[in-house]
Amino acid sequence: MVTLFSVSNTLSAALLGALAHILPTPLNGWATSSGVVTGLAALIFGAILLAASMLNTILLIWWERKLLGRFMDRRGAMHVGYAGLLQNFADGLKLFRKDTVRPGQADPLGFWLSPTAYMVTSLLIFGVLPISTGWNGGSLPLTLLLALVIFSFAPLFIFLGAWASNNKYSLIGGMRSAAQMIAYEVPILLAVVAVVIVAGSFDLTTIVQEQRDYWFAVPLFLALIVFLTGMLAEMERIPFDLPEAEAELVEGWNTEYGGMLFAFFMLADYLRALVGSILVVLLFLGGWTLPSYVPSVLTSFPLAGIVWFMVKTYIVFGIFVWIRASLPRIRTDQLLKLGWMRMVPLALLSIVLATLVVKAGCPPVLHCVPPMGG
Amino acid sequence: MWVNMGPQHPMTHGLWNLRVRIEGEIIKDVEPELGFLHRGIEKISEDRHYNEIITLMDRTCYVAGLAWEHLFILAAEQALHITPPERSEYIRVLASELQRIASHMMWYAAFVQDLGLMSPFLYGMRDRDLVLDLFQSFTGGRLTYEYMRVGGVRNDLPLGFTGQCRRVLDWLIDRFVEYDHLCLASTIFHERCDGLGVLPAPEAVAYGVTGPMLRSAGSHRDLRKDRPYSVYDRLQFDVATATSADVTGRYLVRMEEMRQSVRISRQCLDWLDDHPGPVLAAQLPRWLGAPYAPVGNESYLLKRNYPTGLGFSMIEEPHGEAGAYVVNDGGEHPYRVKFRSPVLINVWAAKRYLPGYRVADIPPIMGSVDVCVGECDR
Amino acid sequence: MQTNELAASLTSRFDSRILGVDGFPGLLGRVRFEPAIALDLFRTFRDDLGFSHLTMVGGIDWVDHREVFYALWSDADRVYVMLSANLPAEAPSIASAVPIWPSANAHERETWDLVGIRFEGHPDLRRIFMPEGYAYHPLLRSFKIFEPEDLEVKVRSE
Amino acid sequence: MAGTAERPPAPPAVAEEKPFLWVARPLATAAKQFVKSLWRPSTVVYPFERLEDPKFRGQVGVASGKPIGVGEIWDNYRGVHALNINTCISCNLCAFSCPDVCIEMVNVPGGDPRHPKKCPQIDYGKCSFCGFCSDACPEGCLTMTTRYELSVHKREEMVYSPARMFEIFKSKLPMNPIRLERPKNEDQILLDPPICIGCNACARDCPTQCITMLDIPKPTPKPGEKMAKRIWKEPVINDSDCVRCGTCIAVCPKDCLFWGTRQ
Repeated sequence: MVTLFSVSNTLSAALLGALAHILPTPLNGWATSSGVVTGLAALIFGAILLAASMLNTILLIWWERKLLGRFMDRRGAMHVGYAGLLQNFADGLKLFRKDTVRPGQADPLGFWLSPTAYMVTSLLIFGVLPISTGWNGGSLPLTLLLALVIFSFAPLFIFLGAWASNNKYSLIGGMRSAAQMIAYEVPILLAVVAVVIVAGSFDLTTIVQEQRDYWFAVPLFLALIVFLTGMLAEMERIPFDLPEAEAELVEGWNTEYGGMLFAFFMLADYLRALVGSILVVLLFLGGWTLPSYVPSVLTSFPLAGIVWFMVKTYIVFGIFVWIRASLPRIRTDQLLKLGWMRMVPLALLSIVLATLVVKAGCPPVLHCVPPMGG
Repeated sequence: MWVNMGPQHPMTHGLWNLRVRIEGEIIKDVEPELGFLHRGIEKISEDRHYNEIITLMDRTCYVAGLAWEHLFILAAEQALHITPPERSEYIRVLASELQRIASHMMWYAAFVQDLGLMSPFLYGMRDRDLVLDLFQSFTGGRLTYEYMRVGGVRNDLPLGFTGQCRRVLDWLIDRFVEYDHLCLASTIFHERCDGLGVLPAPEAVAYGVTGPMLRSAGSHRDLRKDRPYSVYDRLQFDVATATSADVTGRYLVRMEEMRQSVRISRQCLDWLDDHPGPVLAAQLPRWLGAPYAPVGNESYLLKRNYPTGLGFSMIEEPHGEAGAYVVNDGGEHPYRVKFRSPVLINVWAAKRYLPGYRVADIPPIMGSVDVCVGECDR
Repeated sequence: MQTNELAASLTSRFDSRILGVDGFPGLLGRVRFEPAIALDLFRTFRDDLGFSHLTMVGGIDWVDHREVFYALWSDADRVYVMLSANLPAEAPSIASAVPIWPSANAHERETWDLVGIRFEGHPDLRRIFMPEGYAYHPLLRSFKIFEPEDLEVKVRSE
Repeated sequence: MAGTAERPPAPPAVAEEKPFLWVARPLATAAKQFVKSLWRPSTVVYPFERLEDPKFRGQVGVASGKPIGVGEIWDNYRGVHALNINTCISCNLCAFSCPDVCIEMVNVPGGDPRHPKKCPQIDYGKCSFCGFCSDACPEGCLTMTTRYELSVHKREEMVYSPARMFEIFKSKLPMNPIRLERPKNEDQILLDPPICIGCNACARDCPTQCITMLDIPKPTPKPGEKMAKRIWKEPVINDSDCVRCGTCIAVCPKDCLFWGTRQ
């Protein structure tokens, strides 16, 4: 079975083997020793993860631009590359060439640290997200919790950057970001608890495998709604993009950031959007598995799991885009009200449902989405 | 904490500055600062022929150029004692009402953008283009029309215009339903807009607020009904009002006004179909004539005694009640032209209707005022 | 209400300090008054005659004197009336209408800024369009519009 | 105009759309638009397609789904001017009528040395595209075309010389089809005979050559009276050819020509 680690191990061994031909005698034996091979494999593993996640993020931006364009009766990016696929690379190149300006009164440490930390924590989550069978960083018993914990670091760094940039708009945006976290974290965790109760595990791989009989989206529909809404707030997308509400706060907490620093924030935002979509797919939509009644041609080609996983992810993200295209932004106090007075009760209700599902089993009627098997 | 919202700020829709004193997110005090777009239109008008001022009127309010042309023409004709032909009056009313639709669509687009809703922005701009195409078909311009002249309008409507205009109006009526679906049928829209920026009618009158802002407070004041100019007394329409005096009320009033404008436009089109005729008055002072010719030398004016006069006109412009006061001292240029900008007064009342709300409420409230800085600063 | 009725009721109250009530097509009339009675006249118009809305305030520079005019709107009669007073060319000033109509605030600031007429009792009489500290009142006849060439010279010399 | 009638009765209250299932309606509307524009978004991909392209011509948008009413009305656009140098009579009316003073009359080849041919040169940095100049042109040689792309690198390039506008004329762009009916004004150019010295300046500079100098009888001086030094000729203006440009008034050294109505 091809796994991400076996791929990087093979690559590492091949590289070091080629290197051993060139190197003098004492060194070539060392180069092919298993420790070195494993070490390099880990590095390659990280590089592949990094490249894949970045590539996906940029693709996600393109996907959003195209979808949003059609929702708005226009075309979206279309000139650089085929159908504008390379537009975001061009944008990135432009931002890369720009000078990064720090306001004179801004605090240097916080100002530089915040985008870096924001980016790094967002990337970190990919280390624990399983993409397909075998294609994950490591199997920890608590990957779900770990992912969520890293995920919720972000407001901290947002507030740090907002505070450090010494701008009134940034400050208000940062404050809002902190306030917003209180609204959505609790319902998200409660909704996740429902999933965990049904799956019986905090391990994402296990959760996906537990969905072989039915996707959790079917019995835990309420939890899915709560989780989607919470994720929207977590990703700071319209209708919950209060921290950077551009109508009143210019650009919110990243008003003072320009050039590559802004690109960091932007990329990290979309990384988080990607993670959010992936989490929805993993927790509720059966991950990389497909219903068993689809023809096996569709599931038996190499890397089929990854392909279907990505398709699902992009569709889920499309739903986020759809919501962005049709709903206005709400206010902080209304978000808090929504979080505590609507979403928390709904999440609690879904926990009750989850226990019922565990106790009585999912009603056979809802077994409408049988898994692919294997 | 004082926050400058402007002059370069997504909320302002133009060059002006709203200074806001906030405590937490609550607004305590506001202070509008204007003048960033002051071009001295009243001063330039003193050095221009009456017809040449029309080119300035398009730039006074760049989203409602024809309405401002109409305003100035009415005052200038009164000051110069000129009566325009009937057909031109109908064309002017048609143009003003189409302009009202275009202006309100521009407002709609900007307003939903302030709420964070992006696709209706593009829908609004897209559909406004249809109206601009109509304008282009009879004025030749898409934004600066230079269409009306003292004593009539520049040219008659082109062939086939009325049919095309009717088709556009039919299409627009359907779009208004779509707009309502995107806003009024959304719970979030009501959460954002209900009860915001309340300005009850008595205070609105005291602060001089006019137009949709006043009518959203239940007032029935509409100069087209109360003091009909041009041919409005011959057209059937209703005054759109609401009772809530808040942002939602202003939204409702503007949407209904667009529907009423479509109704008025249709009546004008019917009349224009049946009544061909001249569109420019036959008897005009030489320097106002159709072939726009220079005066030659100054002594010419000394040899002719032109009547002096005062002209005062008020019209119901898309943003409110606009006024013009023209002092004609017998020269070829007006001695003094004074414009009343509705937006200036509506914005000034922000001191009354903004405090007490949140920072996040500023864009919807100021968006519902429909600020056009061009006419505000002049 | 007709123009002559207005003239009669005003003259009975203010005698000769009303300098005349002219007819004005489309309006109730044009009332010329002495600036000294401004505040009383405004109050009369708002409270007794029902002119609830101050529509327009502006000034005209007639070189030898200046004129300030007000346009009022009566919601009950649905008619406009115009008030006008002549002020001296040197240091023209008149009582502010802000206590009667709050909407006069912006109008009077604009008139002060552009025509240089001072409104006594205005809460915050600053310039509104021109920058603070600007030396001219642009709508005066003595103020000439710069030719573009002049402006270029000016910019270069700075 | 004072309103005396009773205020109209209150119109029916504005029908308010109620939310249905929180946000279901806006989501559905956006989805509808999405499906519609999947086939063909309303965008005109500007530098590659243009509204004036033949493929959009006659396609009056509403029915075709393109929300643009382009087509035959496009010709009415007021864009860059086209100048037919051959028919220009150097009457100066365009420069006089320009509210922004952006038209300057410059010499072009083709005139005689004493009476050079002048044609308008337009500074598009100042032009407001009001169309007064083409309205004023008596020969219809200065017209506005549908060309609208004006961006240049240097400010000097904004100035369009007559030759450049002649190029635009020769490119046969669609031109503004709505022509003004040009009624003759009742005002004419009149002469104050006692002041005239018969200098021929008006006849020489008249762009339409409608002024002829006719001999007038030389009066016999009374004894003791000094004879006025003058040429005993007087201009006579052929009114049907006159374009009322006022050039004769401007060049008259004695200001003996003026505007007026012949009783």
